[in-house]
Amino acid sequence: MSRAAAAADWTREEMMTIAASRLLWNGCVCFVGIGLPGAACNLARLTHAPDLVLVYESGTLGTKPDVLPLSIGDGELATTAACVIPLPEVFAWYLQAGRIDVGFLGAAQIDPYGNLNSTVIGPYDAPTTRLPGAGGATEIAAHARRTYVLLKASPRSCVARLDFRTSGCDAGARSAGGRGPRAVITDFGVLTPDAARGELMLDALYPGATVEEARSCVAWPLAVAGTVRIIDPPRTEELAALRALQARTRAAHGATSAGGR
Amino acid sequence: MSRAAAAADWTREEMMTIAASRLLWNGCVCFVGIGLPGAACNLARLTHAPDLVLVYESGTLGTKPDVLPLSIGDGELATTAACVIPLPEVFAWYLQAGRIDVGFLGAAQIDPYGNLNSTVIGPYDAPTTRLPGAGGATEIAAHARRTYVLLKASPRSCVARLDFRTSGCDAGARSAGGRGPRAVITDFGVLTPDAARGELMLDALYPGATVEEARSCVAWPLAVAGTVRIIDPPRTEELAALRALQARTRAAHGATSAGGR
Amino acid sequence: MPVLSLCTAIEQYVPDGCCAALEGFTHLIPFAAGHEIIRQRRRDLHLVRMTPDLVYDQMIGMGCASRLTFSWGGNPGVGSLHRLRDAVERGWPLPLALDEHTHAGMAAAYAAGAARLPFGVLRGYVGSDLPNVNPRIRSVRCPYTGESLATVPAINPDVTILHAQRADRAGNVALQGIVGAQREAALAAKALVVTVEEIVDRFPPMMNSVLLPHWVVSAVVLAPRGAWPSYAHGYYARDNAFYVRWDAIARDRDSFLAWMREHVLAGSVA
Amino acid sequence: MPVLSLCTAIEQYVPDGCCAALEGFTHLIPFAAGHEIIRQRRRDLHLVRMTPDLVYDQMIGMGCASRLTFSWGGNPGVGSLHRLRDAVERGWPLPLALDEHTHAGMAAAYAAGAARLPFGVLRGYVGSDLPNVNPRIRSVRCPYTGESLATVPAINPDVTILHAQRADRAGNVALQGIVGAQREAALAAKALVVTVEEIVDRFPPMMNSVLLPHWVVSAVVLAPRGAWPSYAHGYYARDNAFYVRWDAIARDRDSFLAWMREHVLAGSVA
Repeated sequence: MSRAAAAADWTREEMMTIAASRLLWNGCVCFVGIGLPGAACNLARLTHAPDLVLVYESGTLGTKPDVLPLSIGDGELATTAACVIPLPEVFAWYLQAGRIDVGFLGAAQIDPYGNLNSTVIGPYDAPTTRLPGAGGATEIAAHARRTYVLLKASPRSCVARLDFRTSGCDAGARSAGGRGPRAVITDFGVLTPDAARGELMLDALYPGATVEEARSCVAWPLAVAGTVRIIDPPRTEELAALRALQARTRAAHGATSAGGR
Repeated sequence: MSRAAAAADWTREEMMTIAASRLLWNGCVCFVGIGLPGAACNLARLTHAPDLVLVYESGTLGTKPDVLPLSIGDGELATTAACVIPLPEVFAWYLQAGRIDVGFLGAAQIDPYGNLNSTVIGPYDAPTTRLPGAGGATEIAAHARRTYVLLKASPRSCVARLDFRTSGCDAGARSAGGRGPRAVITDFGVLTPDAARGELMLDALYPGATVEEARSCVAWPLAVAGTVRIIDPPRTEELAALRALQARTRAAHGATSAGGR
Repeated sequence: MPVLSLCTAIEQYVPDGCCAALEGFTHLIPFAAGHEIIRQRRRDLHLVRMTPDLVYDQMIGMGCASRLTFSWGGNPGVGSLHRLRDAVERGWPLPLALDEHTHAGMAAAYAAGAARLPFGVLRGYVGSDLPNVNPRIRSVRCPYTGESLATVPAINPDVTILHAQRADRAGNVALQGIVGAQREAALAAKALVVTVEEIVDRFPPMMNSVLLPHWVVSAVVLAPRGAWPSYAHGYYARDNAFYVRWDAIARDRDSFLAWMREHVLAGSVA
Repeated sequence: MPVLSLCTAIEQYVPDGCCAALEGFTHLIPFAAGHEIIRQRRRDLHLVRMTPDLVYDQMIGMGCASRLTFSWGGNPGVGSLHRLRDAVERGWPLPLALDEHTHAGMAAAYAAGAARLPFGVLRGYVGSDLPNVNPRIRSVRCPYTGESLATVPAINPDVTILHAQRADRAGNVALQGIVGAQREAALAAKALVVTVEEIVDRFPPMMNSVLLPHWVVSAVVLAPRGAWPSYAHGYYARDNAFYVRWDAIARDRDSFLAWMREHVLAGSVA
């Protein structure tokens, strides 16, 4: 086993990506979005889970991209896919049919039960901020066998009450009988639902993060697990694989696009 | 224009096939079955309608077979198709969506309104003869813009009342608002529905056939049009093209299979 | 995804009484698998297939089935399936219950099954007596236009068996040519067994080709010529002459049984 | 099937007030056609598209649209569509009514449209507020299980516009790579216009490739690089840098208008 990287050697965003990648197992079938979830899934594939199966909603099944796509339908995904199928089949025959093990979600807002908003800030008919909307999120939340949320936490994103519920992850909403996200991976650590009510509580912190920091990032009174785990810091090979992936990505997309989210 | 073949030169089955082929126009999109309809459509394609589009329910769009297939899914159809699509798409996106100009039907029984039986002779639960069943026929009758029936007439096949209605072609049953088959091409001539009630009446005879013969082949009191047309006999090039097609087919399938229906 | 022998795959995935769909529309019909089911003397199967073809004529004639879901039961281009007829008309060797549909209805039922929806919708069965004899054909009212549309219950076989040209070591399965409702039947099933002409180390990326990914495949079986007398595009042609010959073989119970004993029960297919 | 100039095709098939779907999921987005719609100053369009992308940001910002049916309205991998946001948040240049769905809902609506069914069924919108703001999302009861499933009304655009790699002289259109919901959107439409990179004399038989047959195609338009800044697999790559640059261009009304004047209204696309 390789040693852990020194604390100064990694950023919180890298830790987030690595923490998410560790949740994936070899052979699992992941419904992947762009941004951090894509980085986490591809990192897992390049490290401990070489046979992880990546499914993008663009219809690319079993892709093995060498660089991270900027969009969910980049040519890289099609070229390296086992096959490319029509989008309606992805949603009906794979996601809805329960053939996806893990779905990742992001959002502008999350509530204490893991419900998500990526639609609007403010009233729907007169929003202060119009967000992109649901895309695949509503059905990922309902039909993936398990879901994880990746999100940078702040009192604006972790709210007691959503402006709009794009994805309902609470009890009763999931066809699989689940209870919403298995975990919310933030930039300070990981929240998981408590067994009784499904309310998110602080389960684990990254090295260097504190309970106080976590509480300051969440606009509801955050419950804390009896024992808060400290997550293993990035291992050198995780960090090396992630940084090499990101360097290849920057080189492929050009300097300007590296500024994109 | 070529001359007509002499009467002794052709069989009634050839005349039937040729009469059916003449109903097709260049560019029309035909949903084709095996047997006589396949021969008629391919003959049209090889003579006056080179751009006729053949669609088989096996998903082969725009096929140009050199020989007639024995089955609806012969390799010849796939190899010469513009493309091959899944069968559910043929039925939902092409037939049901109204993208088929002409559908051909056959049957064991037809009634005076063009309803067809290809399911059972006798009661459904205790049939004296179990027939193959509907296949594509029910939805061809409902959704093709026009349908033609090809059938060898006899008092057993042209009946006052069907044992079972596989395809309902009478008024009200068709989504396109039609009234059942535009014509029934038999081995004595052609029946067409009367304008008032949609009842099939004798419209045209092949050279050499008579009204008495027609009446003897139909188990209901057959109405006869005021003027019964005499259909032009096969032209030499029609007959030559049909026979060449059938010779190629016999050679391709082997002597035994030529005995097939 | 394991590679199994045909014997083991059938033992494991086709128990007595299960619902099995052996699909393939004229092309890629899994005859070898059907013959193994016969050799293992399966009973009380609910067989599902749009076009029963010779393989179901054989299974029905050998007493494997108690129920058939289908939409067209003939010998394509030749005539009747005599063993199917004998079962329906005279209950030999056993009575056979029928769930009868149209092709469009079966296609919608498989597609619903693949999507794990409980029913499929179509403008179908219009003007037909089929809904009178199949109470599972029902209707639903459109919540927008108010019109009534036909419904069929989803088909979700316990096992779907396909024949395909190739699998790779990972268990991805590639089909080429006429695909019928094979993908829908495959994805609708609780388990999917695929017999193949060849197993290759790995496929190149196949883009828009027809592929069933390894994680929906339960088992792969190497069975060269496993679709004979139907065909495998790129490997061998349909044996049209055999389809014609079958008419005479199957017309008579004794000649049928003799053929099955010689060519199937003895373990080698002519 | 005629080959038309882009100008003629848009004049003929995209009248003011019509319902138009320019589809293509990240790949093969018909930008050239969208720009021509802008140049012809169409008004009051009902635009339909799963992912509005930059092409709808441009059309909305230029005042072509009064209604948008969509399921995800962002700049992929970059952030917001600022012109879409300006229309929704501040009604500039015109208010924009929204029919908002999820991807799964839009896919089902296109598929229903292609099949000429009045509605699509899905297990969708579960636990979401979307049905509260879109009254066209309804439900139907399964006639077998009694459970309630979500429905969407079929989408049948007056015209669907696609970009594809190739057409042949007969008007068959071949697509390669990511196909999104293009086939469904194409077959759902009353008219189908396809811009292409190339027109070739004839295709070889294409078996299981993605093909739209000539008899469903209303018009073909030769428009090389007509998908830029999106991409055409086998011809040119996605201009990711432009997608990033668009964020700055579109953030401000004046810089947006200046760019459109220079690059679209002047008739040449940078």
